[in-house]
Amino acid sequence: MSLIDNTQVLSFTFNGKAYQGYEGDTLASALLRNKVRVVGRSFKYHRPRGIMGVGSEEPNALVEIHGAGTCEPNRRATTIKLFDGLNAKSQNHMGPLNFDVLAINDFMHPFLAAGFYYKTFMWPKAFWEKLYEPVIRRAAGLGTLSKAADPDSYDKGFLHCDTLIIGAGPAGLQTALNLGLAGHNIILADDDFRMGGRLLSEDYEINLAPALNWVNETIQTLESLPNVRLMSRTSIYGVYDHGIYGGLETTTDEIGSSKPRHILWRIYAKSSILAAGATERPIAFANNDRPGVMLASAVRSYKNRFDIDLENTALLTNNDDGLQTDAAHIFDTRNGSYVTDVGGRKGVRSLTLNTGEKIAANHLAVSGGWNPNVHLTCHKRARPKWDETLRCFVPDPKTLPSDMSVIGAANGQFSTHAAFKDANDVTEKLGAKPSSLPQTEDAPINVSAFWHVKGKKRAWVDFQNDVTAKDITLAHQEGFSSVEHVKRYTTLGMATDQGRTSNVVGLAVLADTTGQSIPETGTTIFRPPYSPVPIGAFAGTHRGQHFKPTRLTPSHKYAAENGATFIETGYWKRSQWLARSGEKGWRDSVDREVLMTRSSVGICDVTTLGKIDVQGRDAGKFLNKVYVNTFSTLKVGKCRYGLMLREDGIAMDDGTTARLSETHFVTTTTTAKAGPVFRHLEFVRQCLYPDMDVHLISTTDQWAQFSVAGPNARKLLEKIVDPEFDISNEAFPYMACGELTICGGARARLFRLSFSGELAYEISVPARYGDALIREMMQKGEAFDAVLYGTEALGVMRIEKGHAAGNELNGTTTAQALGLGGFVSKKKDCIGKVLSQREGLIAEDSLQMVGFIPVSSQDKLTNGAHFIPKGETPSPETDHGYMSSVAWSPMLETYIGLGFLKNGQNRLGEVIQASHLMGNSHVDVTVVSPHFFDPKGERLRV
Amino acid sequence: MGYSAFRIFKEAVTGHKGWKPVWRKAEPLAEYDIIIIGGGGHGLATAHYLASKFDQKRIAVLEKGWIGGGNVGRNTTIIRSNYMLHENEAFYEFSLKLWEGLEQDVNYNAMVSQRGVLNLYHTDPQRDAYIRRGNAMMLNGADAKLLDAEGVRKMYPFLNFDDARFPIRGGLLQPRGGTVRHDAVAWGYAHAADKRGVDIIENCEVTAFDIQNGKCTGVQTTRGPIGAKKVGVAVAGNSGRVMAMAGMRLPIESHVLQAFVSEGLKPLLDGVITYGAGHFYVSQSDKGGLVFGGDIDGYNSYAQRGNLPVVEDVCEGGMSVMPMIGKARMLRMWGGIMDMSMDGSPIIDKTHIDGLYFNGGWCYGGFKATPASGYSFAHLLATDTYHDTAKAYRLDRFSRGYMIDEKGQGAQPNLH
Amino acid sequence: MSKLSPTLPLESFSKHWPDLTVEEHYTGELISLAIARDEESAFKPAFKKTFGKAAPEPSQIIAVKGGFAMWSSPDQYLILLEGENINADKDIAKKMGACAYATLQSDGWASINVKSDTSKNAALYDVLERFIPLNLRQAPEGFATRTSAHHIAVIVIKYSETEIQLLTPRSSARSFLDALIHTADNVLS
Amino acid sequence: MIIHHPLLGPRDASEFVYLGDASLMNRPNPKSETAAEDFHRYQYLRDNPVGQHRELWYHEQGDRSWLVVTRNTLTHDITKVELARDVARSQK
Repeated sequence: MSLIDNTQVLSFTFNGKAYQGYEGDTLASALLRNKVRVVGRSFKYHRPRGIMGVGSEEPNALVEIHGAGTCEPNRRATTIKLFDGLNAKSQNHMGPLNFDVLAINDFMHPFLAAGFYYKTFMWPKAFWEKLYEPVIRRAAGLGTLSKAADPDSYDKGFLHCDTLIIGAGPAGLQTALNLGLAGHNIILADDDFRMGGRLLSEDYEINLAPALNWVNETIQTLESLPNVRLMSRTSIYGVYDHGIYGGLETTTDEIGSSKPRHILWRIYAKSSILAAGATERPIAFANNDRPGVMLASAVRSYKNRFDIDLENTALLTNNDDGLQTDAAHIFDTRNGSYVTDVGGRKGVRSLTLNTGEKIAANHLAVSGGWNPNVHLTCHKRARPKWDETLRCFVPDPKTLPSDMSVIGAANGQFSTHAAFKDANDVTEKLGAKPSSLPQTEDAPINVSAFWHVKGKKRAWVDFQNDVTAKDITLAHQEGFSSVEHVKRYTTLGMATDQGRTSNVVGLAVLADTTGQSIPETGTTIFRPPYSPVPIGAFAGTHRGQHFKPTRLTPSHKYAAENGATFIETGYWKRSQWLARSGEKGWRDSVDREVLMTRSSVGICDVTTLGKIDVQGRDAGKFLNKVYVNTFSTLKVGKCRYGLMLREDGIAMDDGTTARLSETHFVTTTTTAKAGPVFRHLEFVRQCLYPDMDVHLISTTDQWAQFSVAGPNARKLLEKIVDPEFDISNEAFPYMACGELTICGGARARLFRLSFSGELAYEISVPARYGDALIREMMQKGEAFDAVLYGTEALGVMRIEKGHAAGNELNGTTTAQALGLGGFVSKKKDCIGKVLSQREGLIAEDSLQMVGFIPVSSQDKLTNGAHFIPKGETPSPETDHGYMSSVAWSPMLETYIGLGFLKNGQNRLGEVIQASHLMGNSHVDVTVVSPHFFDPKGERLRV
Repeated sequence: MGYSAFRIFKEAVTGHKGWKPVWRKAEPLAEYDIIIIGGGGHGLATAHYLASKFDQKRIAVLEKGWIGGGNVGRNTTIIRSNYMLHENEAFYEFSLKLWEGLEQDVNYNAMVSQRGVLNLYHTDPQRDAYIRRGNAMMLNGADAKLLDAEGVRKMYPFLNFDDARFPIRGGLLQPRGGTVRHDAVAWGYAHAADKRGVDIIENCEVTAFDIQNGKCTGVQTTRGPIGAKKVGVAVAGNSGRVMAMAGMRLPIESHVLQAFVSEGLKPLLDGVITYGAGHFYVSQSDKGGLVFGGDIDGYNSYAQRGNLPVVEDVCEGGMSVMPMIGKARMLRMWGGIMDMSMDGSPIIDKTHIDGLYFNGGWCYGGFKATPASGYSFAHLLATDTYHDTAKAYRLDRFSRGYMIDEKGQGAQPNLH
Repeated sequence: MSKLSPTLPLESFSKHWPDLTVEEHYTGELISLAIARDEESAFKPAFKKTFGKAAPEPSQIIAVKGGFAMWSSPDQYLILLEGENINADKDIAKKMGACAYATLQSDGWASINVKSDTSKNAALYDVLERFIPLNLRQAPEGFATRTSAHHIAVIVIKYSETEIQLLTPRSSARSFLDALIHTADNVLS
Repeated sequence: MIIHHPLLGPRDASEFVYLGDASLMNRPNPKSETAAEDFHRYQYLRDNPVGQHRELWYHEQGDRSWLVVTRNTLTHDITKVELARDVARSQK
């Protein structure tokens, strides 16, 4: 009945040695086929370890897959589907696998008992970090993660279904058949690359024929149904709120293939059926971790599914299920016969029995009973309950998520007949008609409570983390009696297998020690993921340049053609400066852009500012609520600066608002706050003032907007704006706005606004014309030596003018601190007004924005320096504030800065020290008005 | 008998028969001088310092489950004092100093490991904010270094410098920052407090406060009434629920923060790295697991579990800054309840009820605060005055307008 | 006629696979139309008169006079008009009168059509299920809604079983398209 | 999580932005004599219940509705979703 295709030979290497396996093999089965016994080393004692299981429960056989210049560590050999060219290596050893230097730890074990490190390494004080810890760290860990970037790609996807069936064993397949034929939309997922579950590994019959026939027929039927999606090699790793399931599909184990290696599915299911089967558990006895000691079910899988005969096998079982295993010797604990010790370091050679007799054997199949795979029932904090007859935890219907059913072995229904019956029952529960019950075996397990052979030697409970029964006893002796404490103190169940084979045995040993029953002792919480998930799969394509979206401005292409260096502003890329040939550094470019703008005309793309269309009869009233100043009185055709507070009285954002008609305002936000401000405005509109007639539409991407600034700004625009529109100073004064046409009829809006302090306008056109307009303006501007300037020059000019920007609107500053207290209307309420009056926000010594100029013109200012009064030692008590913006002013030929100083507006003229302690720089600065350049604002009104 | 290398040797050769419980399983008495509600890191530290530094007697710690089962048992183990505002920086620096002597103080190896905390920056404004912050750290006697991109590359050459959406431009490094074996902090404080006679009472849930005429005289518990002269509450994520029993509403919301650990890996990452362009921070434990986290899920929750969008967000950040971690597998994800305050900073204060004291609002920064929180709370409980480094953590700061808002996000806990 | 020539956000991109085409599609003009408060009774007949039909229901797009109309948010619709008319918002506002407010949106969005070239639509949904978080396979024809994909906003319109239109903000349209093409390549090639 | 939008049906919570307790809709009267204390309570103090919680979510990647969602903070079960605008109007 084997599922091996021995006509298809697959070559692979393990630790550099070449082997052959067959299509249908896992790496584990191929290694066993080649009689490789030692495949890894344990975590702490570095004991030689072989293959113990057959699936994701495997605690020992962890290997690295190598390829494409990198490697994937910690892969269970049992879940790697063999492929031609697989290059696998063992891990966690110093020197060759068979001669691991760190195996010394095994001989040192009396000194390395649970928690030993908490009790020592404390003296001398410095030695922990300098000596002890580095040694421990070097030895720690399992596989090696390459430092090379992961070459593989990962996709994500979204699936929707009526019912997700988890596990394609007899219960899952039968349910899928039932629901599929009834027309339900279903997904059947299984982490194996073959569907069928235990039916692939046992020699059962269904309807008097080999079970495999039924499996194949069922899968064929399911494949023919359009409403059924079969997903093999898909691990359902987590259960989340409201019917969301995480699934990890593996497409290949090969590294560096061109297709995504995994697809991370987010599955939305109206209901789910857990048919995840059960996992066999070992029994703890001396040296039970030796290579060749295996789970009995795994021994049967390797024989039946993979066609491997493990020579000279003995069986230790405490239940009937184990008795299905072919064995030369059978030790049934229920008959008082069991194994007490294992001989052979790198592979079983002999077994010592409780009678004292010693027999020769090469393999020992162990069955300590079965644990239903209830993990996924617990991800939403349900707790399973102990079943005293089955001696395992089963799902507790009382705490189970209401949209989840559990069937088959996962539900403690271990026989194939019981699985089918569960499947048909759940089908009826979901309102569909079940098909007839297939005839098959219905044998009870008859498990006995035999967990642990007591003795002086170490008996392993958690194989991977090297937790022995004695460690658990010691933990209890030291007061760690809560199961959570035991887990944390001994690391039981915290290895990569998450205690799949060890949790219940560990609990049983603890229960034995405390004299409590297992249910009184408790169970630890199962948390996602059910099986480990590559971090790369969770990230998907969002890495490197694609980590976050990129937003481009309408002038991006033109700027790129003209030497722009771009800077990240949120998701936007903006021109930072545009270098011309001969310029030695960025400062040259920025200084030139400022000087050219201030002397003639400069153009800057300001599309990134948030733009919001505010329309409605109550639009003005609405804006009165959200801004500290009044907008209802703004005349049509005019703009006004506005400051917005949060309800806690702190400045949130600022911008200008233009009134295009009685019912139509256009308001702008800062680039950074466009999203949050829109959300806030919608909150005010929908939640606070739902009866106002006002509508909000974001139009940030709709309009390409350019600032045109400098003494020749109007002259340039006169060449752009169609002649029927008068934009003279008289007809279109400072703070005017209007709709007009440009370049022979193109629709545009013009706002006479200035951030630079120059005669300036902002012109906006539908974004389709953005690229054409910047080219047209730059061409027309040649007559004036017009310059395209970037965010640096923009920043210099706004600092020269003392305008607050993002650095000042940092979420902790009030209108008063920003020097904008005068804007706050006394006549009306607005968001934030009441709380802005709290004593801490209006105290005399609170921080206020002022300007700073170095006393010595050679001195450079540092943004982030703190202000310390002259002659004082820098300390928290002498800290009087901080610098928030600095720039070299090419106009004033000095560094200038904006910053916040305690009671700053009353300290103009004072010399204070700006201390950048990390840079060991302390610069004397004079406190000045923040309006460095053209303080009376004469240039912008001409 | 204390813990030492000699003791381990002796026990090893005699079969480990002499080890005694790390702390006694105490039975509650009818009355104590001081009761601490909450057997987490902060509560146990408070008890330890009350007994060892403030000479207090008759102290009990009441824990509804098992000690160290809250946030001290589920965090990303980072310690640091890299804050911008003096009200915080002074306190966290005090805490870091206490960490530096912790093991000798409590005779328990919590593996305080100062391998450096590096916050990456990616833009000029971020750099400027870090300069302001680093300077504030130094004003408070802490250590801070500003690195440029080359400086970062020297420390961690495997970070993504060349193909990044937000290129690394440098970082703010605190060499004294690092990690601590988190569970051992609870056990170490319990061990030390127990030795000084503090009763640590597990499985003892407080069900009500006894409040008469504006004075708190004790508590009702699942193990009977217990009287007390003073009651201190240090229950982190459960602050709202517990203080509601005293009729108080707090400037706190409880949120879920997820954390993650990978399978064990050979040493890869020495210190702690925080990504500045996404929500991701990471360190590697002594066992080899990458311990990492990101942002809170963002909604009120007591469920101790989170959802997928944040998991993906964190891993996207991780892959962007450390593109090799794609092949590391996430082993376990879990969620803790964060007591998110309205300005992102904690509260250690008396309440309007005489004899009732409150410690909470730790947001996701409670672990590194454990020693200073315990010390300051002990100071307040013992002397009724504020410890110097915690005097700003007052309940009335919101009504008076003295918020301590590091991020400038205002009264919205999920943004802090 | 203005001498400014318009540019499409994605420069008329198109790419073909066997049985799937992804291409930038010129949509004409997009107009947001909002109902003035307490003006529903005037809005309904005005809408009917202007567009020939009653306004669509949530999650719905319908063919109307001159193009399509979809529900976009409470009391708000998005009108997709065929042909270029830069003043379409003003024209509609005039027709609708005081009961509605119109805003020009055409330039804010890039439009991408994803369609099967034959009636076989397997490739279409195999790609989109790795891209759009909604259940498009089972959505009815005329389904339209706004969501996000790859961290970018998108309006999804299912015109028919074989044709889906994606509208995404202009500034990030290139990132959006890159992600879509990457996904399609992963699935189809 | 999935939020059943009253107009659009089930939508992934990642399309939404969370604000907090629905009491934020009840902005106090700024003209009241107790306005300072009223606003302090409104802005800063929370019930923060274990169990049923009425809270505000904004459908940012959707129709931009603010919703009042009644959700259990211990189990995350959602029992009611309303348009905040309708709730606000009915409270007036």
